[in-house]
Formats: sequence, C-alpha cells, structure tokens
Amino acid sequence: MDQFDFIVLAVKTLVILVLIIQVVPVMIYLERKIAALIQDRPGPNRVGPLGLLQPVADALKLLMKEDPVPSNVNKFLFQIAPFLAVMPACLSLAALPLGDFFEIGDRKYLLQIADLNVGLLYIFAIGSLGIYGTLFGGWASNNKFSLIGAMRSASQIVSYEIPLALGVTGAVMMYGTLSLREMVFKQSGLLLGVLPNWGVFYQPLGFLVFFVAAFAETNRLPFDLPETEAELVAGFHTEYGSMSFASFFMAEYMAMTTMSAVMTTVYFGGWQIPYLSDEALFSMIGSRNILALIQVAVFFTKVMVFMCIYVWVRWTLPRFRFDQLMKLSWGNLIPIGLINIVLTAIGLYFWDKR
Amino acid sequence: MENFLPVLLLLFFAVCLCIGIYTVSHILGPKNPNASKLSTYECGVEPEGSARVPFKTHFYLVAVLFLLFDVEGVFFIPWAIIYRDSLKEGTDILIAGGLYMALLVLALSYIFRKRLLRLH
Amino acid sequence: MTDGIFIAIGIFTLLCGSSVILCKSPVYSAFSLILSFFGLAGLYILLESPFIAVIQVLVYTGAIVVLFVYVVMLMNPNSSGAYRNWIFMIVSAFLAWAVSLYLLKALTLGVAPAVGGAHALSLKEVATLLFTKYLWPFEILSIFLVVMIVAVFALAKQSKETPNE
Amino acid sequence: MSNFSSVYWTQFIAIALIGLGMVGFLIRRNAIVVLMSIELMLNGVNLLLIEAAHRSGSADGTMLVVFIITIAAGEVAVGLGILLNLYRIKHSSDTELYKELQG
Amino acid sequence: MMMPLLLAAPLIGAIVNGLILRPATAKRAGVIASIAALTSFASVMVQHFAPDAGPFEWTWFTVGELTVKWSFASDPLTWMMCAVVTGIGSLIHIYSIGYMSHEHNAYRYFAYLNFFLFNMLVLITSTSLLGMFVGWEGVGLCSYLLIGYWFEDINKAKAGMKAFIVNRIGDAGFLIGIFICYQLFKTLNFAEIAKLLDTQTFDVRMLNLAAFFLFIGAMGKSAQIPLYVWLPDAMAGPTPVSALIHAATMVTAGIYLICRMNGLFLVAQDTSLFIAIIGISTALLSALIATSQRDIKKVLAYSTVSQLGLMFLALGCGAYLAAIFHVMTHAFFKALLFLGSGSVIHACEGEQDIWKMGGLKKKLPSTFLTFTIGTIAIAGIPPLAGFFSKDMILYSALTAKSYGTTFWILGLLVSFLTAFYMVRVWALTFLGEYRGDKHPHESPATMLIPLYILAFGSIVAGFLGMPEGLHLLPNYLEAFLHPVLGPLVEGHGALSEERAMAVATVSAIIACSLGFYFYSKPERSETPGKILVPFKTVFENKFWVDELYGLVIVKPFDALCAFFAKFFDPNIIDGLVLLPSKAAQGMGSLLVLLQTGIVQTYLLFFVFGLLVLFMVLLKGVVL
Repeated sequence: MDQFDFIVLAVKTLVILVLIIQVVPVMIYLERKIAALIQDRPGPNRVGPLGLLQPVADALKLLMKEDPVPSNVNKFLFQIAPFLAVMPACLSLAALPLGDFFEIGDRKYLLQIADLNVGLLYIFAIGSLGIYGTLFGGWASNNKFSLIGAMRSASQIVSYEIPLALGVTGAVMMYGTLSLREMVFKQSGLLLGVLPNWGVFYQPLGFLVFFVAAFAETNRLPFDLPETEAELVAGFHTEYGSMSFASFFMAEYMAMTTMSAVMTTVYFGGWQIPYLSDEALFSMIGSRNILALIQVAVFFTKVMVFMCIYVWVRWTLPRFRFDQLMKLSWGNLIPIGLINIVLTAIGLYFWDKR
Repeated sequence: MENFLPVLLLLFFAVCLCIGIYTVSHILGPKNPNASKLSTYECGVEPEGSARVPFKTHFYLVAVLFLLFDVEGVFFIPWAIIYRDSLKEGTDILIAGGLYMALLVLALSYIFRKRLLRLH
Repeated sequence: MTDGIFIAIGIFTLLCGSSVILCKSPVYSAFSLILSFFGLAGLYILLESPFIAVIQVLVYTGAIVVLFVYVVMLMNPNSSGAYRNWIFMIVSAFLAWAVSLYLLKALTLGVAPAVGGAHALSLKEVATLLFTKYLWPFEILSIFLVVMIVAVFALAKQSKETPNE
Repeated sequence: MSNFSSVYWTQFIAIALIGLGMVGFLIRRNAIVVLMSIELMLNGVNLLLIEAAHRSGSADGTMLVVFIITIAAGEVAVGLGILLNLYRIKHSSDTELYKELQG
Repeated sequence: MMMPLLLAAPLIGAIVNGLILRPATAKRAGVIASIAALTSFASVMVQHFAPDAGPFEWTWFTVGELTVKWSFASDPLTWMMCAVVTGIGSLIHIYSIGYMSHEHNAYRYFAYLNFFLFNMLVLITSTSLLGMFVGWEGVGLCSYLLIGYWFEDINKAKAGMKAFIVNRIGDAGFLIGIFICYQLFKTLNFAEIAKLLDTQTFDVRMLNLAAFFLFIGAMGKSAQIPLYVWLPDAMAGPTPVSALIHAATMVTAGIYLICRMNGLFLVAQDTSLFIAIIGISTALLSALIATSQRDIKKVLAYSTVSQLGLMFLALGCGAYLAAIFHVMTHAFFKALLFLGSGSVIHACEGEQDIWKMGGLKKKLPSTFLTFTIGTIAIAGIPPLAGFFSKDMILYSALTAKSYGTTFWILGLLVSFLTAFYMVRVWALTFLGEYRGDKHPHESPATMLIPLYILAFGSIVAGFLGMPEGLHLLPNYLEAFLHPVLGPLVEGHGALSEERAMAVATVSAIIACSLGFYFYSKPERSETPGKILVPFKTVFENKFWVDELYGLVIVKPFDALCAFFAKFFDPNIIDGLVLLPSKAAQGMGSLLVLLQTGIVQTYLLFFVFGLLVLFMVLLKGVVL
C-alpha cells in the first residue's frame, strides 16, 4: 500500500460515490418524465431544454429554503436523523462491482470500492441500519403522526429484510461465495447454449422474492405506506425542512440504486454483456480501460432499467393496507423464500450428481 | 484487513458529504422562526398532549420476531456458502440444513397458529 | 499505523460505552450503544474476523438495538432520577474497578503464547468449522430460538390480557 | 497486520467495556439501560474471544462469539418482553418500583 | 419381753382400728383402743416389778461411721414417765368411749389416739436423741391429726395446721441441736453423752449453743413464749384429746428431753438461766390471760401453759426432780380438770362459754365433786398434790444461784393468779343459777369412773415427793430418781423451806377466798372486770400476740412469696428462657432489611461476591 495506490483508491472511491449520487437527480427527472408519460402529460419541460435542468432547480430550491427546528424536539437527534438515513445508503456502495478492472501504468485496480469476501452480507448489514434514520426521525420530531409513521415504516422495513436475506440465500448456495465480484464471474458463459448464464434463470423464485422485498426495503410504492400524503401527512419526516427532507429522499433514491445494483449483480450478470464474453470484447477493443468504461456503461444501463421499473411500478399499482403488507411479507414472501432454498438445495444435489 | 480500508475512506467521504450538506443549508437557508413554524405540524389541528402516546404492542412484536428470524436467516448464509462444496463429501450437510429448515418452518407455523400478528 | 487506528477506535468505543451508562435519557444511551457497536465492529475487522464484524453489525446493531429503541419509544420513560443514590454509585464504581483489575490480572496470567501464524480466517473455513465441529450446538441453538419465539408470544399474550390503557 | 503491537490493548478495552457494563447495571435506575449495559458486557466478552481467536489462529473463538450473539438476541427479546409487561403494570421503568419479591 | 409388748400393743390397736376393722361403731373401736392402752399400762407395771434383761436393741441404719441403733431401756425416769403416760392414757381412752359415743366414724379417732400413745412411748423409751426425734415427730403428727379431727370445720382444720407448723419450727431447732450434739460427742446415746460430759471438757460456748437449740425444740413442743400460740387454739380438738395430749403427755416431752440431757444443761449455765427467764415470763403472761378468758377450755389451756412455765423455771434453776414431780402431779389434776370440763361441755351439748353456764352443782353432782378436788389441787392448798410440787419448785427457785428471790416472788404471784382464775372458773360454772338455754344432764358412768380415779390420784400423788423437812414421809421420788437426775442441790435462800411453804399456802388461801367472793354471786361477778378495765381488754385479746405474729412474720412472708410469684418468676426466669427466641427474632428482622427487593441491590451483593471470589483465587494479587 504505497502512496500512489492509496491516492488512486481515494480518487476511485470518490468518483464512484459522486457517480452514484448523480443518479439521484437523474432519477428525479426520470421519475417525473415517466410519471407524466404514464399519466399522458408532458412532464417538466420548462427549465432548460426538455426540462433537463429541473432536478438542478429542485436541488437549488431545497438548498435555499429554511430548515426550521421545532421547539419541543430533541435538538440533537432531530438534526442528526436525516444523516443517519444517508450514511448507510452511501456506505452500502462499497461492495458493488461496477466493472472488472482498469489499469494505470502496469498496475491493475478493481472497478469497485472494496472487494469484500463478505460483500453481500456487508450490504445487508449496512442496509439494516437504514431503520434508525426513520426511527429517530419520527421519535425526535415529537409529533404523534410522525411517531406512528416512523413505527409503521420501521415495521415494514424490518419485516421485509428477512425475505430479502432468504431470497439471496438461494443465489449464494448456487455461487458458493458472498463476494459479488466472483458472482459476476460465475455468471459469464451461456446456459443451454441460448440464454446468458445469469442467476435469474437459475433462481427465478429467488429473484421474485428479492425483487418484491427490494421494493418494500426502500418504501417505494406500492409499499410507501409511511409517507402517504393523505393519511399520515408525509410520515416520519413531516417536521423536516428543506435540506433534511432532501437528505431523506436522497437516502431513499440511493437505497433504490443499491438494491437495483445488487439485483443486476446477483441475478443479471453485473457488467457482463449477454453474448459477448470479456475476452472477446477485449480482443476487439484492445485497451483494458476502454473495456472498463464499456463494462461500467453496461452496469449502469442495467441499473437504470431497474430504476425505471421502480418508477413504472410506483405509478401503476395501488397502495397496500398495513395488515396486507404484513401478511404479504410473513405469509407469502418468507415461505416462498424457504421453498426456494429447498428447491435450490435439491436442484444442486441432482445437478452436481450428474 | 486491507480491503476494508476503502470502506473506511467511503465512511470518511460520506461524513464529509453530510457535514457539507448541513453547513450549506445552514449558510444559505434563512432563519426567521415564528410560532407556527416552531410548533409541530398536526395538519392544521392544534397539537395537544405528549406526542409519544403509547400504542399497541403489535409493533414491538414485529420487531422481536424480526430479530429472532433475522438471526435464523443469518445462520442460513454460512450453510449456503459451504453447501455446494460439502455436497461432494456426502449428504450430511443436507440433513443438517433440513433439520434447521424444519425448525424454522415450525417457528413460522407457530406464528400463524397463534394469530397474534393479525396475519390471518 | 494500524495500532494508531486500533487505539483510536478502542477509545471511541469506550467513550460511547461510558455515554451509554451516563446519559440521562435512554434514547441517547441507545444511540451511543449503536456507535459503540460500530466501534466494536471496526475492532473485529482489525482483528481479522470480518464475518463476525458483519454478523455483529447485522444482528446486534441492526436488530437488537432496534428492539431497544422500539421499547424505549413504547415506554417513553421520563428520565427523572436516572441514577441510584450517591453511595451506590461510589460503591459500584469501586467494585467494578476492582473486579476489572482482577480480570485483567487473571487474563494476563493465563495468556497463551501466540501459537502458529495468525493467518486470516477465510469465510469458508469458518463456515465449514461451524458445520463439522460445532454442528450440534448449531442445531440446539436453532431449537433455542424457536423456544424464544414461543416465550415472546407467551409474554405478548400475557400483556394482551392486562388492560392496555 | 498480524503482528500488531500487543495483546495488551484489546484486553484493556474489553475489560474496560465489562467494567463499564458492570457499573452501568449497578447505578442506573432505568431497566432498559440495565439491559443495555448487560449487552455491553457481553460485547466485551466477545471482543476478548475474538482477540484470543486472532492470537491462537483457531476459529473456535469465532464460533463461540456467534453462539453468544444468538443467545444474547434471545435474551434481549425475552428480557424486553418482560420489561414491557412490568411497564404495563407499573407505568414506569424504574427498577426501584419493582419491589414485590422482597422480605 | 415386756418392753416390746409395751410398744407393740398401742401400734397393733391403731392398725386394727384404723385399717382392718374400719367401719366399726364408736363403742367397739373404743373398747379395742382401751384394751390396747391397758395392756401397755400392765406391761409397764410388770416391767417395774420384774425388770427385763438388758436394753432391747435393733440397729436401724448405718451411715458412714454413724450407726443408729433403736434401743429401749428402762431406767427409773423412763419407767415413771411410761407409767404416767400409759396410766392417764388408758383412763382417757375409757373416758372417750363415752364422750365419742355419738360420733359416726369414731374408729378414726381411736386409731389416732392409739398411734399417739405408741409414738409417745417411742419418744420416752428411746436411748438415743435420734430415736427420741422420731417419736417427737410422730407425736407432732398425731396432735395435728387429732386437733383437726373435725376437719370439715375450716377453723378446726386451721388450728391443726397452726399447731403442726409451730411444732415444726421447734422441731427444726431440735434437729439442729442434734447435729451440734453429734458434732461434739460423735454419738447420740444419752448414757455415752453423760459419761463423755463427766470425763472430757468441751468448749463451753458450743455446749451452750447445743443446749440452746435443744431448748428451742422443747419450747416448740411444750408451748413456751414464742411458740406457745398453738396450744390455746389446739382446744379445737375433742376434749379428751386436749386432756391427754395438751395437758398430760405431749407437752411434757420438752421437760423430759431437758431432764434426760441434764448433764449438758448443768454445764450450760447461761442457757439454763435463759430457760428460767423464759419459763417464768411464759407462766406470768399466760396466767394473766387466763384470768379473763370466757371459754372454759381456753382457761385450762392457758393454765397448762403457765404450769409448764413453772416447770421450765425449775429446770432453769437446776431442780430437775422438782420439774418431774410437778409433771406427774400436774398430769393428774390437769387431766381431771380437762375431763371434768369435757363432761360439762358434753352435758351442755357443746356449750363452752362459762358465762352461759352456772348452777351445775345440782345437775352434775359427781362432776362438781371431782372438779372441786381438781381446782383445790391446782390452787396449791396443802394436803393435795399441787401444793407439794409447786412448793418444791418455788423453793428451788428461791435457792437458785442467781436472781433466786425475784424468781420466787414472781412464782408466788403466778400461783396466786392460778388459784384466783381456777376458783373463778369453778364458781362461774357450778355456783349461782343456770344462765344457758340448754338443759344439762349428768354424764354416763364410763366418763365418771376415770374422773374419780384421777381425783384420788390428785390427792395421793402429793405424798410421794414430800420434802424431808416435814418429817412426815420419806421423799420416795427423790430416792427413786436419784441415779438419773443426780443429788438434790441444797442451796440457801432468803427463807427456810418451812417458812416459804407457809407463805405459799397463805397466798393460795387469800386468792381462793377473793375468787369465791367475786364470782359466787352473779351481780358481783362483773366487778373485777370493771376494776381492771384497761387490762381486761388486753388480757381478753391475748396481748394481740397472734395478730403480732401475723404482722411480723406472716405478712412479710406473704409479701416475699408474692414478690417472687408475681415479679421475679414471670419476668426474670421466663425472660431468661425466652431470651434466645427474642434474640433470634431480632436478628431475623435485621436481615430482612437487606432484602429490599430491588434488583440492583442483589446485583451489588453478586458483584461483591465476585470480588471476594477473585481475591481468594488470585491470592498473590494486590490491587
């Protein structure tokens, strides 16, 4: 770990962090555009060409507004809660493999912040810290509705973490490792000659459970019960002003990106182009770094596809009732997750015996 | 240990981000608190009594169940990791996993049986 | 360099630990508990057992402390009279100090020399060990967890009968 | 990383944690904080175990820690359940009010 | 052979009457008892004329080097006492057949009477102090039983108890005396003691002490100053009992004891002087009381006490012969007087108050005749027994070594008073008109015959011990008892013997005429009362002696008992017993304080235990 490597590492971490953070304004714009498309209306097109500057305008507006702190709240917790929400969202990026590697001079650097051999578990661990933001936010703002909102959203996140873990266990059984990078390598090649060797074809049920649980994890519709405008006034972040409110939304969007990234990595082959293996591509292009760029682009397109699905689902499905929510998680998802594990176990047993 | 260094860096950058957001919004944002802003927003209704009214234990129960099932879920992961390799030596990994799964299912059915979570 | 980080994280953990017991309102002590568990996770990473660090963060910080915060919210305890009277504090402080000193002495007496290269424990090795040498404890623990679920339900049912005003 | 300065530091921190936990559950009147300080002590023990595992290279320590964590989870679940019921009866979480089993 | 029969006869009579033929009628039981008494009297007579071989001996028990032998010897003194006791005893047995005829369970009375006789004989005939003590106790028991014969009546039962308790006090003194004697002489046999006293010299103070304690025993039994209170109350028993026990036999036991131990008392001069003083003061006191008593038996009881006082005066002055002579004569006329009063009471159906009698001369002629002989004898008119014995005592008092004349003057005053109150009783009961509401009738023959015999005895008894000076008859008694009691001490007093006799006779005659003058006419009988008004109430109330004893002894004793019963026992004793349990409770309540119920306190103890455990395990380590 000499000096140069450290600098490259720092720069790489910073670049990836900024890259992921940029996804948030893009998503805001996209969300409005797709919502408008679904609702057959033009969407934001005033600010800048085709409304592309709308997210910038929003950001500036949020920055400029006042951030009031109500009198009878716990000052410290109230102000720290939004950051408690943002921190885990940022930290969970560490394990995401954007690409294979790039070279500077003769040294190779991985195209991900850290290749942890407990990668997937790390993501879930950090993911589970997201609850504190909502809990402390709701409790600190000393407002009956926000407290109940916080409790509800916490219960929802909590009860959907288990199906998340169970869903992924199927994939882990198949890949035999928790490091995301290895998972991507294991998904190269073809399945039965026709389909790309992606996890989703091996683990359709697992993917389904994970996909639904991912929605609940990020409080996205149809699970955004806590922030329902009508009933609970915007849930736990009612009292928050400009920037704190914005950080909660930022945290939500980053969590969405992380979840989509994990889905792409585990089930859709990460940075793999379906029928083109890395070596073939490298032989065509020649330079390793350009190949890295292509890989990153492929990774981000897949992530964007998932994000659009998020938005699409949000504006189509109606909202769940709270008890339906619970029933879905404990009654349906967890059993399906267990069944998936059993099926994978048996499948692997026969697959390896052959 | 080395590969956790970037995590540390990431943590550092995230903290800087938060602090940055906090300071920028405080510098730019105007500060003129008045009574209505400072009172908690009850969608127009005057707030009365302590906000922290105790509520049904339902939420607590969900959290406890999550804790216990989370621990059981976590145990699945090491089992999943070595499942494929030790499958070659024999099926005892399968039996262990099966036993574990059975107990998990038993616990789950117990929850449904008790109907305490209004899941029915 | 790593020593420096180790000591820093250690002190951070101790600070958060002492704030857990010293803060008047339980919410703040819960919050400082989270921070101290983070510090501990960092220590585990430095001691080359990432699996335990992640488990610690996932189970301890992600579930147990959540439960604590839940209960704190449910009970909204008034933080009046957080501590017992003075004599108790002095006596317990002294007793704790004495016991810790003895513990330290006992541990240093029984320190086994660092045997074998302390190689990093890969995740696979830990997992295989769990299912070969420690299989039965693993199964018994699962039974333990089922029993805990039954216990919790019993308690919850009991509280259902008592009027929940 | 393996030959970092001495065992001395981790043991000191671990025992300090245990001491803090002990002081905590003796002087605090709030039952929840008592449980928290017990958790603190357990973590101190975990740290000791991990340090031993690290020093001796065998993974037994890690296994023990895993088991300790699960049992701690069970313990907290039941402990807080009981606490909640006590709160329901006594409307306060002050340990000095739970005095019935005396004399 | 005679000696065992002497003792066995009354014992067998008592057993037969008391246990075997229980439901016997009064007459049959009386006849059996009298036969037993007569056989023992006969055996005494035979013994005199054909004495047995040596002493009849039987070892009782041996403790350490002390072996107690139960032996009966008959020397002149024992013989004489046995004769008196069995003689008068059998007369009284015959008399009580008539007296107790209407009693329904009289067998009990006769059994006790025989048993009393047996005990008295044991007392007299034993040759050792211990044997005598056994008799002494038996006699005390029988007197208690007989006094309390009508135990249904609470007062009579109380009188019995009073007699017994007072006797016990005397017996205690007697016992201590025996211990001291044994300490001194290492033997309790009279003969050996007499021999030792002659040969060896002992510490005079110890001898005095022994004599003093023996005298206390005598005081108890013979009713002297401090312990005489029981005798007047003993009248509660049937009259023959009073006659036998409280006139003739039991009360003389004390005198017999001192005569038997005369060697000791001769040496112990201070005790003898003490005895004389006690004797004369008792005599004077009881004589004064007797003058104003209403109950006929009470008068006779006090006269007995005063006569005993005179006897002790004689003993104090060393005239043992005079004392024994007076014992014999007094037994005769006092028994006569008691039986006479018995027949009077029997006639008046239980009426004992002399002021409610009178004019019985006509109704009870023979009782009147014998009673007058008795009164003349006791008064000390010359030809009868009383004069000679009383005069011998007075003369011996006159010639005593110290205070002779004062003793003589006081003795004279006592005999003057005796004459006066006896004539008073005699006059009030027999002269004048009958004041009572009963209709008296003469007693049956069985009661009168003993009276006549006793009357004859009272007349004749005097001649046995006539002093030499009169040159009429030789002093048989002195010759007979010489070997036991030692020579008659020839002292010289202020007057010669003849002149002293003359003065005594003149005073007796004056007293009789005075008494006759006052009490023969009813209207004059009040005058002595009026003259001695202030003294009268004092005499009547017996100088409040009983009340004094009650106040001085009984009340503090009760207080002491109350103190122990109410305060000492419940608080101190029970307190000590309950102390451990109370301490345990105290400790328990202390420990409870530790159980505060708060979890943290228990945790604190837990941590403290942990610390101690560590200290133990890591001994070397110091914090």
